[in-house]
Amino acid sequence: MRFSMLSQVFSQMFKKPFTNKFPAKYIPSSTTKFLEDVGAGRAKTIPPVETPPNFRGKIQYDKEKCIGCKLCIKVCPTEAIEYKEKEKKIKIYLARCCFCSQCNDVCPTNCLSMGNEFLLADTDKYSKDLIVE
Amino acid sequence: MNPEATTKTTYRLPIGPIHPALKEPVAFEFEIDGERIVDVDVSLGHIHRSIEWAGMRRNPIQNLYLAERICGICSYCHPMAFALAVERAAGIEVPERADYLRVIQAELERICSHLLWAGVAAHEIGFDSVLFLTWQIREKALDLTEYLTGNRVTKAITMIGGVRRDITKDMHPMIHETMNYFKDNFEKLRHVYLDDKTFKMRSQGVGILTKEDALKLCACGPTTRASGIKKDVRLDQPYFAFGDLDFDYVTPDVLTGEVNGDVYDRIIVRLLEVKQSIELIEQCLDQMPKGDIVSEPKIAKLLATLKKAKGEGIGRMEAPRGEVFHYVKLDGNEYPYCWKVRAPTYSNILPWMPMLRGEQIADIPIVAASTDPCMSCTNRVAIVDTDKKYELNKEELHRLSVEKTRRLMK
Amino acid sequence: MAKGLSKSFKKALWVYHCNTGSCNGCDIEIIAALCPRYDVERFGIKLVGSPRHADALLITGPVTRQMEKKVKRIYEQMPDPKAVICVGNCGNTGDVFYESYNLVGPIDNIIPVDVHVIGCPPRPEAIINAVAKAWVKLETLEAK
Amino acid sequence: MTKQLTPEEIVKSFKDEFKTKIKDTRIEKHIAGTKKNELIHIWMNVDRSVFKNVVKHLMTLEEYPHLAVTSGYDMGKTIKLVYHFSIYFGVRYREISLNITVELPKPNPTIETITDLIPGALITEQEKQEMLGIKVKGIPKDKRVFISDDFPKGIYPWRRDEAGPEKMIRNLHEVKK
Repeated sequence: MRFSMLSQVFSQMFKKPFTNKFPAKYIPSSTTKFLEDVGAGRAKTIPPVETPPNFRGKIQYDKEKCIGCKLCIKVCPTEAIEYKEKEKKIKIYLARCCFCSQCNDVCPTNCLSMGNEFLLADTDKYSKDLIVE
Repeated sequence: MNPEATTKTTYRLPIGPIHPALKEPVAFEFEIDGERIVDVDVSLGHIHRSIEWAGMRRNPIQNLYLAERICGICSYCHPMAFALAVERAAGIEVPERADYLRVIQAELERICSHLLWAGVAAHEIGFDSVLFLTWQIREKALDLTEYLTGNRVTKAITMIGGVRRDITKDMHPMIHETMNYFKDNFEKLRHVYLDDKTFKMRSQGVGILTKEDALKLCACGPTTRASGIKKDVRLDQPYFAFGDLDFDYVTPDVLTGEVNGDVYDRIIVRLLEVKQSIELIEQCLDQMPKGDIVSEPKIAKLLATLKKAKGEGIGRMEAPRGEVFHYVKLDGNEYPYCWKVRAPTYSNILPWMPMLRGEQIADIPIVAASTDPCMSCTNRVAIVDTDKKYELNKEELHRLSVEKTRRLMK
Repeated sequence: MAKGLSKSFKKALWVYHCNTGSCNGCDIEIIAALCPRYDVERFGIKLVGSPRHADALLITGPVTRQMEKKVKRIYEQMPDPKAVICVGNCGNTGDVFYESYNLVGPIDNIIPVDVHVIGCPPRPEAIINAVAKAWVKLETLEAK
Repeated sequence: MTKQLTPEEIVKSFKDEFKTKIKDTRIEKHIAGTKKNELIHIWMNVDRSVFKNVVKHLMTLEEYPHLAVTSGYDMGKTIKLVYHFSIYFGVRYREISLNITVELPKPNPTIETITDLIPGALITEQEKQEMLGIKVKGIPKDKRVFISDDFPKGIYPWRRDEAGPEKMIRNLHEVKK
């Protein structure tokens, strides 16, 4: 067959599109207004591709269980975990974290676990919601 | 300057290091005689992030994640070869179930990497619809990787002495379903890549690497197998559980009966390897023994044993692009004393010289991409002429390549 | 960010990808965002081959010593209303390569960065979310 | 294929020819998988003076040995290079890894090139020159591969002494403000 790709292209026309239209089908005329509507519940965004069970997303830190043993700092490959001397707790910079969840495995009281939130983008890399306290 | 004295000189054509759409920066320097390439000179190092030096200042557990970011596409082979080297240096035994789990991850990554490469090769010739078709199939492989390891690209599943996550019984249906999806689409891919007239014209007889050159330049991976050399670490020196599975070397004569070491043969070898990987994963799934998945679950204890370990070890593994080689020397303190990494493209750079010599400029993208280099680049071309200097960027170079396809089609 | 924005700037955001020494994990996620499953083409986002026609610069990787001059040149070559989106933690803070003799620091040491995408590598949807944040930032500029 | 020697025969063939110049050879057998198949690594120390002949002798065992890479590290007074060869590839389970360690005194760390025997060794020799500051005699293309040209001359990144990269280190986490 001269062009074996032609049959693919034609058969693709009658199939359901493979795209998962994430925030919305096309650009809203004003994104800020669209995001306010979504916040207020008037508009609905199409959800992203759902994450599997133990997906490695934004890290969650259970402050009470932490005993300040600093094992996670010893094992973190990106120096993303800072130790706070006075209250014997840790502070994790998400801008440095490489989401390897090695700290979860080493933590004796397993107070660290990986959430599944992954839409993390911000204008300032050390902003409040990018530091897990 | 009297006319007789002027001999025909060649132009020096520097292909700038900067960053095409996909590949990493490496700088070529071509000697061009008219349209033909006379000589090739490559300067690397634009992505030299001093990983080996940094590895000597961190403990082996942290080095695993440093090794994982050496190359994003084969991000499983480097930490695994590093883990093999450390296990052999420190004398750590790996349970059998972990060997099988490691094989499954290795073959799944080979499928992802070869599909990625096939899409890029099609894009280089100007076949964007095939790129979208191939990457649409690859999304399924990424979903499976995310399901098994938690992240689409950086798998973070290697641990010194075993594997970090198990594949339980209720994960098997998802794996079998994805493998069947690949099997149905494999015939479609083979038909598109191997029977298409355009692919044949642009890749047959182009960028030939003779068997003798490949052996002398110590090339490795699909590039050498496409030249007919049986060199595959999974079979020569079987690590993990490759010794128990039955499969054979993949060379082009398995499908077409003859070997001529050009770009077309490299496409054949890679597609056959995808087919082989699917069978290997299924063999592993039903032969997997029971048992624990890592020899030392408590990381603190593992760090202590590694701290006291002394000795040197090498880890060799067959990555999608060729043989990955790690050498580690531990001498009894926390950080390894020496860590040498050799990515497969390291030894596939010299074969570019015989391949590209005598080719046209328009063939540079497809020939350079045919060895599936982890760092090749054809973005900015500045043709230095005696009087005028003009720039061809990837857009024009790509258009040049697409035009050649159309010219051949007439 | 830049002054004097027109309506159409947002509708057809042409994107130029620049890899300053990344492990190309983020680069394949950028290309995956262009492929059928996430298809940013429906937002008018197109990958262009040269910085001269690009509106946004998707930059990845901790900048190596050789690439520093070139990244500055790329930034100057881009026409003025431009946005810089730094994809992946390598560009934000040099992720695992935080200490080296051949790297010259996170990208905002060299060029001003507008949106940082966190992740190693970020999922294609995270890149789409970052582009949406870039639009929000653009609109605040339009309002001024 | 040439006749396949067992690991012990290989070591003996080296020892007969070079006698005392080959020191502390050791054969490692590693097992993998349920069938416990063996992987064989041979390690040997070779004196610098006979290194080229050792490689020539190795070429008699296998016509085209596969040189993976040369690793090198700084031992204080000497620089050690480990050449990683592998022979008998092509037949299942048969490949043997051969690692030859050569010690170079730090005052004049020079070694002959093997690119005339194995052309594939060019890039790894160039890398050793720029990373460890050794001099490879007779290297066809004496040029820097991985480090940029504006990198200061006398600094060798893998050295642990004063020629090390201490001055060049940058920590990317220093927040600029």
